Amino acid sequence: MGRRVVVIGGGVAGMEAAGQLARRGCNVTVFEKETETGGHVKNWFHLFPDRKDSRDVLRYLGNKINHNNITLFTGIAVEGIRPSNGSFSVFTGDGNEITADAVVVATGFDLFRSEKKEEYGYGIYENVITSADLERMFRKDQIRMHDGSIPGKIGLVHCVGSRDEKAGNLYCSKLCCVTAVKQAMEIAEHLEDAKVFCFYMDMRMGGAMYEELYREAQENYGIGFIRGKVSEVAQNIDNKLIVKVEDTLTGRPLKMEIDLLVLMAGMEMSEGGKKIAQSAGLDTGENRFFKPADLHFASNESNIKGVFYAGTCTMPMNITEAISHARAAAADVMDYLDKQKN
Amino acid sequence: MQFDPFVIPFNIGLYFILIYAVVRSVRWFSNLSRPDKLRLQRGFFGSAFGRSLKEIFMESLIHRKILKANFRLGYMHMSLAFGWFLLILFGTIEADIFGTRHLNPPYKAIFFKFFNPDHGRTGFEAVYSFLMDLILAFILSGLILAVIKRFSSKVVGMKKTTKLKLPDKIALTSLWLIFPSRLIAESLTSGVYGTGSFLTGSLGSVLASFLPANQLAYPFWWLYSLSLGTFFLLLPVTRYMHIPTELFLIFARNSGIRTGDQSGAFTEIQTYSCSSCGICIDACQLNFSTGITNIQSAYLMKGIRNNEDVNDIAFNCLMCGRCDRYCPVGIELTPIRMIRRRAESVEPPEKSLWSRYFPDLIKIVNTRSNGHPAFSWLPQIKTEATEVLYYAGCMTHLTPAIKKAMIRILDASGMNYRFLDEAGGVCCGRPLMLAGKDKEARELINFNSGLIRDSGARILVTSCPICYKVFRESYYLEVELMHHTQFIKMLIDEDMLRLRFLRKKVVYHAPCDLGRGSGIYDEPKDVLRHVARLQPTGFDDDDSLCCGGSLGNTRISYRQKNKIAADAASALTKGNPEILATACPLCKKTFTTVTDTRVADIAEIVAEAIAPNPPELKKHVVKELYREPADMI
Amino acid sequence: MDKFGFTLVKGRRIDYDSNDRSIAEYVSAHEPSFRICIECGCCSAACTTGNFTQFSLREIQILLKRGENDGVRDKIKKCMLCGKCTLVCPRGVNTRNVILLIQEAFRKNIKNAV
Amino acid sequence: MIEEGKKRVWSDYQKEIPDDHYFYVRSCIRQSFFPGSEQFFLRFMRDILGKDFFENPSHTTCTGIGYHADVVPFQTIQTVVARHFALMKESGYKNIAISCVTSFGIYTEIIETWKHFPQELEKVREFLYKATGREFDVPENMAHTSDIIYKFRDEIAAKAKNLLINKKTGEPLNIVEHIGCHYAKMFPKYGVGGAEFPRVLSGMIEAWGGKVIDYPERRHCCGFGFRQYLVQANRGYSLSNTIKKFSSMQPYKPDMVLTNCPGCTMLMDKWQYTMKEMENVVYGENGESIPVLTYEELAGLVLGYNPWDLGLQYHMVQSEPLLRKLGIEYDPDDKYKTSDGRQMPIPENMINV
Repeated sequence: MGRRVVVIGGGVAGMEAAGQLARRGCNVTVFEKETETGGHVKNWFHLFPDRKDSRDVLRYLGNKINHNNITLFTGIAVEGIRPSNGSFSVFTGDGNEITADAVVVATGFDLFRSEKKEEYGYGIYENVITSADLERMFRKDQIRMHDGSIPGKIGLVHCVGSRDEKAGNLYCSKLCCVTAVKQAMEIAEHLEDAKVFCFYMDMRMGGAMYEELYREAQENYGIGFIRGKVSEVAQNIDNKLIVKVEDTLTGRPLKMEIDLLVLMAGMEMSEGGKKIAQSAGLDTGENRFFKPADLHFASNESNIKGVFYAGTCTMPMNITEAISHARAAAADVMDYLDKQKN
Repeated sequence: MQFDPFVIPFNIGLYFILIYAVVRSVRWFSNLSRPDKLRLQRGFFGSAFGRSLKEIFMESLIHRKILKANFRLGYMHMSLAFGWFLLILFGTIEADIFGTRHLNPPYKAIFFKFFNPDHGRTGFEAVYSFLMDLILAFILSGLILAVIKRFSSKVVGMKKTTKLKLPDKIALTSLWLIFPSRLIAESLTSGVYGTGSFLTGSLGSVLASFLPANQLAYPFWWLYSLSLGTFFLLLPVTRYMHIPTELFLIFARNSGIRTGDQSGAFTEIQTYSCSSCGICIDACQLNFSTGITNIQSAYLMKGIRNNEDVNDIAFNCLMCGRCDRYCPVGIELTPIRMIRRRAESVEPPEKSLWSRYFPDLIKIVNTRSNGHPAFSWLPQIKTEATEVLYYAGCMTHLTPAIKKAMIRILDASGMNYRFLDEAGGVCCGRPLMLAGKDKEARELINFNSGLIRDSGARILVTSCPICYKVFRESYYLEVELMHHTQFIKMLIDEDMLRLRFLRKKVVYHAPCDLGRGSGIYDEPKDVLRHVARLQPTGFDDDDSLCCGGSLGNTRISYRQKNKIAADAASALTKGNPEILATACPLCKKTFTTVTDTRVADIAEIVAEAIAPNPPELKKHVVKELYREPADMI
Repeated sequence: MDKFGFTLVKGRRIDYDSNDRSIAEYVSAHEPSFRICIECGCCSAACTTGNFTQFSLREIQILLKRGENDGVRDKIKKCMLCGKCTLVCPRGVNTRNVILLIQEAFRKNIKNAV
Repeated sequence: MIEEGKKRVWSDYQKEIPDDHYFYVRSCIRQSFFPGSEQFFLRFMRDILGKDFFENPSHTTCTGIGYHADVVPFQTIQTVVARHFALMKESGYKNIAISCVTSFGIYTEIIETWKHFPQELEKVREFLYKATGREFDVPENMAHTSDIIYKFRDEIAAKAKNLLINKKTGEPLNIVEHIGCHYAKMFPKYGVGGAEFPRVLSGMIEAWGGKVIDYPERRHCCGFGFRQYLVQANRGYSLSNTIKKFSSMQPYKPDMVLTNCPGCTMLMDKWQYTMKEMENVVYGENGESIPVLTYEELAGLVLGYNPWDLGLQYHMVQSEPLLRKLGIEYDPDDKYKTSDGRQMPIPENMINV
């Protein structure tokens, strides 16, 4: 056949890459370890910066993957890849093996496990939640404290598990800042009387319309921004969270009572990706993400010819970038398959 | 004895307003400062009296300025004022000539037709009736315009008109009723008697043909008298108070009285002289660029008159002086606004009817203050002796090109100079004054005055019109003060600066504080003509626009300022000049962000035009010519 | 009290919840651009007063937003209102009005007025 | 507070605590401030549990206080600690039990230094050999004595005569646990339960029936801070920290404070007197101050030892209110008597009497 491609991962990048390859006549098999495709996007409510409903993106991707050339397996994880005679054997968790002419790794990311920042007490203080938990609350239109009451003061902690040697991640996850701003505005919309604060180290609003969103949050939503990374969280006798931070702009430590604290968990190499990297001998970088063959002109290529990367398995990306990256991966795959043929 | 009860309302009104006008005038006079009293006395017996009469005739009756600015609006005002004046004048003559006897009480003239219904059938009488009808028609034509203006101000060429309060509305209604009721009353009477000229006669015969004119005429004479009486009685508590006040104002102004920087009787007279004509609204860039239409000087005057909290109005102003320039009454609006800025916001007191007729004197108390001592930190600076002292000003430090150009010019002039605020200076004080903080400004003024005095300089040059204005008005300096455009002009005239002609098309934007604020229009243009091709813009001299960057307005947002700047810049660059020249660092900085045309200070253009190697200049100057000051930004 | 040869050192910590932020709220209500400061410090760098003395509008506004009003009360009087800060502010904060409002709020002794 | 979450953290910081055969090193200041504590510990370990704890009389201070006060250089303190290891080696022990948290911190810091900078270890071997002719091995295991009590907390609970329950109300006592900063904040893996949610003392309190108080400033330093406390003029900083800590725990109405660090015990005990004198504040209920006990003292009370034998009377804040709550019988007349019954002088300015 010569045009059999396995896509590992049915998130944004996997779905986009599969759709592109299928349209170009490849026979694509997609493995998604969870029971549903869509990756992290399906857990999200609205997307920055335009507050698009995440379901719009899922609908687009769903249409892409709904193609005759695509075979989708959900609930099945890929355990390893082995090259054999110019093609690849892909081993799945349920003990099967499938042959492919090219492989697209789109294993995505895992959210940083916020429990690892012990000082924030995630999993210990009831009212410390993560950005993902908050998105679920948005979807239900119920932003509540653990006891069911409505929070009056909400804090968002940037850089949880990012830019933090102690958390093992030196890199910036780059999307948490804008996520925090978006979530802060959404909280302000859901709860009219709530005061919302962002605790940030730097505001890294590098994307299109991000800075504008930040300004809007200040100007029209009255979000408070406090520059300083939260150092520790405690609980007082009224079950309020006590947040300690240095307000680096006044140069003084600051203490604030907070009802609900949201940790903006960073992005990490996924566990599934790590397993594949190990078994297949794919290179990973210091940041543990897959290491592209070149950061400038071969960001989709791996150290194994015929194995390609798409999306956030290589670095933190937003949806736009993940989709573009997946398209580029599809182009690289087509290029590779054409060369193999000749 | 010719008398009828219906004249009573008119008589009450008339005698009331005459007595009232005398009382108010006496009160104002007694509240003038001693020098102003002397001025007024001297004016009354001097040439000012004649000038005032002429001005009253030209402005209060003919409304020459409004006519020039806006013919339809001027006609409206003229027909009402001048027409009414003629009606009274000729009515009195009519009553005197054709009445039963000479020297009649005023009501005889006003209601002449009622008492002489048979009058005007033939001959001279008929001609006179024709004249009277003509005057009435003249007034009514203006009245129609006024009514239309009230409902659609665009008809008279106005974009906005002022909003009214209840007494104003009643007075307005009665004013509007005066002439139609006179028309109908006279017509009905004429109809019954078959008299009257083209207007009253014709209308009268038509009305009498189908109406019981005999019974209807009397109520309309009542209405006429009541309208007049009501109008006169309400006049002191409405904006129509401006009619008698303006007469006083014209006398006072012609006698040499000015607003100054203190509130007092003259401020009050000016405040009451505002007719709320709304011309200031049309002139205001905040109106036509940003759509803000509730802060213009007419509203400020009204607010001050009514003792309202005008704090927001007072500060929402660019202080560009355009309204002063266009005010037909010649009220010094911007100085009054400056005075008002020094007062805190006040709670408007409950006002009784009595206090509305006899209000407290407008005394704006200077309460806005930082508290003392605000500027104890002012640095210890020693100035060195010099001939020319150059003070760039705060804003100029943000436009280093101007600074650099001035240094180049100063170097080229060969004059002995010092750069007073080279390492950053102390503010001139005008921004504080614009914020109503005169006491604090005085501290800075004293400080800077000391520095300037110590330098022993003969000439003080500044690049910033804001500084220039305050140096001129509020500093007491024994030095020749020059804006750099004046200084450059002097250098050119004295042949101390040789310049090339640049062959560039330039337009000149006159900065508010330099032009309208300080009266410097010619020197900048002369300098520009010397080095480039200066073109007119339609917004020249005192018609100049504000750049929008003004420190005067603390209320509008950056985006609103930007809108004003963009509108002004596009108006100024309509003729596609190569350079939009200005003479103010703030104007330059403001315009630069909103136009693609190159914006340059005159100093920069002149520096560019300095002849590269002038053989006439002294040797040491040539050597210095290309010296770059080390600490230039 | 110096009974033991030393005195209690007052904490430097900002106790956000017990601080009074009425002044900042007053300014913010009357001049909304007060909210959009991003603490870049341009105003303080250009400041004519800051050239000679410790005066930083950036610091002043952040102290007020945290309710540390005492540190501002006297400092705010030092401003000469020259307006350079307004011109350099990248966000278009109406800095002069901010300063005037702060002065006004202190003068009026604003407390929970908004 | 989700207890499950804490247990998950504790499971990440499980520390191996040997069962037996320890080389015991004492604290400098505990021997004078709370002499009953170490005495009780050794007696309990040896006599009741039958464990082997060896003490070498020629062991010295670790010089930690000097080190943290910038008067003892790092190489010196390394050599002093190395000498202790040499003594341990000479006695044939591999596990070290450290009574003092400052020392514990010093030992962990030095051992971690040697791990990351082996050349330092070689240098220290040379220093020690040149100075004393001794050689040493790095201990195989290092435990703070609170770790050891923690390990045997259930044995103690099984033998308990007094549980940490208010006898009158039947409610568990509210107990503040305070862990010395140098126990685990520098190297969380050396502490039972890590640095953020340490388990070592809370485990004891819960095992013995008390209720642990988690208050906002739980992690805060007691204020000792070495340089801050040791220089008289600096004590204002130290005191304001202590005040911050006590004000934070006050709303929980603690019945006592349990600490595992000599400096903390001393400071939190004695400074309640200072705070009362300087600021006129007490933080306990009914105008009383809060007794501050060591874990050995508390273990002793649980096991039914005589409070005066445990040395509670040598504290600044007297423990009688606590003893009454626990329902422990004591003879006030015996409080200041020697073991042979002679009356000692009675101190002035005691608190809670």
